[in-house]
Amino acid sequence: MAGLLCFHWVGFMKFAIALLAGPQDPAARSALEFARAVLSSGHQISHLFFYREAVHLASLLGVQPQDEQDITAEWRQFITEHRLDAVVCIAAALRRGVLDKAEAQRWERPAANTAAPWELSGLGQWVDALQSADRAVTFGT
Amino acid sequence: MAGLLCFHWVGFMKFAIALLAGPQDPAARSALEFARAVLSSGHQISHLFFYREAVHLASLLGVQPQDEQDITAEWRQFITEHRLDAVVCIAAALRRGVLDKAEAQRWERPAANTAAPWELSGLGQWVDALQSADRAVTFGT
Amino acid sequence: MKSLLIISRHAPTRHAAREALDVALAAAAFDVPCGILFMDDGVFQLMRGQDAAQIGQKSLAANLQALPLFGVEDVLVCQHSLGERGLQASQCLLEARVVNNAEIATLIEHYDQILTL
Amino acid sequence: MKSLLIISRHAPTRHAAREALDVALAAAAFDVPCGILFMDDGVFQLMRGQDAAQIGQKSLAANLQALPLFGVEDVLVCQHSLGERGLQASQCLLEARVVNNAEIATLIEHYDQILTL
Amino acid sequence: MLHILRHSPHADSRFASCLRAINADQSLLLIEDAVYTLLPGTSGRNALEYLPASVSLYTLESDLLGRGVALDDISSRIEVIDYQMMVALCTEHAKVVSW
Amino acid sequence: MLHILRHSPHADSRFASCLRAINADQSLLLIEDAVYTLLPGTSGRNALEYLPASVSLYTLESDLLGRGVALDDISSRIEVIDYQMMVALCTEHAKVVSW
Repeated sequence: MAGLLCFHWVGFMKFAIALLAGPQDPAARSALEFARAVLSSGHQISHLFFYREAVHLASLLGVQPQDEQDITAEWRQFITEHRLDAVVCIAAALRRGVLDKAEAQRWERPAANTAAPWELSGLGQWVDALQSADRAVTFGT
Repeated sequence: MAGLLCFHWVGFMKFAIALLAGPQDPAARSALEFARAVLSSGHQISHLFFYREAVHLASLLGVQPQDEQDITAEWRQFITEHRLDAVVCIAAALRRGVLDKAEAQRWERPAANTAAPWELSGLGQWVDALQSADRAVTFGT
Repeated sequence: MKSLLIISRHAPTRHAAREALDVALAAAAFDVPCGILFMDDGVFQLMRGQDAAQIGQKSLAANLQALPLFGVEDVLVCQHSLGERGLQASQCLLEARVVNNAEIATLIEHYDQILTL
Repeated sequence: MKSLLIISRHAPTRHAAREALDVALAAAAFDVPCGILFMDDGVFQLMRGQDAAQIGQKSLAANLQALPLFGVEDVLVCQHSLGERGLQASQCLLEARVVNNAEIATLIEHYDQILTL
Repeated sequence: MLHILRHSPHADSRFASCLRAINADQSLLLIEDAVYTLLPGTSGRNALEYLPASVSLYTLESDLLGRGVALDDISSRIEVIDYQMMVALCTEHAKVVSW
Repeated sequence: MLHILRHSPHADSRFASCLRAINADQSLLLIEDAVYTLLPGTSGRNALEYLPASVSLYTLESDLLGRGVALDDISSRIEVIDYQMMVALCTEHAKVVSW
């Protein structure tokens, strides 16, 4: 009987969530709503990974019209509030001009446009996330 | 007879060229190759307009791998060398975090990531370009 | 003035749909004779009952309703695209004239400039 | 280790194609048992005779050829996608195993994780 | 296994590719523009109806409402869920594949 | 009028939309991923062959070579051009429509 119950009891899980599409794509919101629901369901988000056009979410420079929601600000707030690891693929970010201070200095660019809570790091982080998480879900394919 | 010749003689034309896709899209190169061919054919480029994801071409922060071509640098050089008007739609640019110094100050953002030869301006510039050019060609639809 | 036809072919949730309407409204504001043709997934922009706030977006309805007010003369919708999507013109939130393939080809001949957005 | 299947479905000219290969190579470098399935326009990546310099791009050939060297075990190509595009496996620049729909469904069951890129 | 589709059935070949790869006893969740597949009288909807009865079909309510796809028009085969239920679906399936 | 197609015939509905809108005596130029339409034995190529003979067809050589589409395989109906000739085509047609 206990065995049967165990079978149905999935328990709390670690989720890795990846986003591939940029702030202008509806997927940026789907991923955020899903991430919120993961936490409100009592599960854990072990990794957030931003690849391809999603690296633009880490830019601090976007200015949205006043009557529209600012998805990059919402993501930033969510990550900060829940102290999540938000890794932006460094190779994808460099190509697309999303740089933190260290990268801007290294590549002699005139400015940086991202900072904490976003962290630039390698694809290995995503590979690692896929290994250690109980579930991996990708948005913005 | 003169009339017939006139009909076939198209003469030099003013081209307006618009690009809608970003630096990662093959259209960014097609548009540049076309623009070069317009000039080398003796025609004139009266307007260049960058809309939608193409506003990212105006970013100065992109870092390409050493063995790959840097299309944003090529565009910048082409525009500078031929002293062309390169207008980036300001509404599209603000949304996507492409700001010059004036906009960064106005919106209290920590940095600017674009500058001359790129110029941020309104959609009216494109409307005007469409009216005054002999031919309008769009890339990156 | 050269007339301008905008072919809007993206679903309302894509940012491209909003930016196509912006171009139409900008052109009309400069008194350019302007039409807009909804085609392919662009016809979804005209569906009634969209509650954009549910997906964190601003509704396109105001921009769409501004089209005739700003003087966008022709508001057109592709019959083939509607049919493929199981939609009827009577379900559209704008009074759009339904056009078939031959009429679209004629429209494209008629306008001085065409932008597919 | 959880095995990983990457479904690469973009044409070689799209940046997404390069980024899908990067993920496969990164996973293999970390000794993840890894396969790659070329599907839809992704099968165009395998066409012989591409001269990427003509369009200002860096060739994908080196990255593709690195797949087996890095230990990407299964290199697979979708039969249906090839057929739709008039291509044959013998025209491919990698030795890729051709798989039909049923085999693809089985592959997706077999691997622990699937990424469509 | 849970398959997630997010693209319009008209804009891309993903819909067909996913249907070719789906097995009986798997689940399919339609989100974002994929909810347009549910419109009555379309080839996409017919393709869904032809899936074996053992394939469970789900869709996100907010994505339906956001796009004006009427709940009344949805086939009774489709279970309409929210994000919390989407999370639960992901826990109940060993794998999630996004197309 | 000159129509320009740039998308793969498999990735999008633009190809079909453009063909529905094209008139006899107009021209069609295939660039970028639209050159895949020229591969022999495909439905896209067949659709091109069915266009009235009065429709002139063009494609860009660099886009063919970049994608490995062999010049030998191209139908004799298609004129292979470079960017300078593309500019000339644009001057010869009163309107250019990019799909």
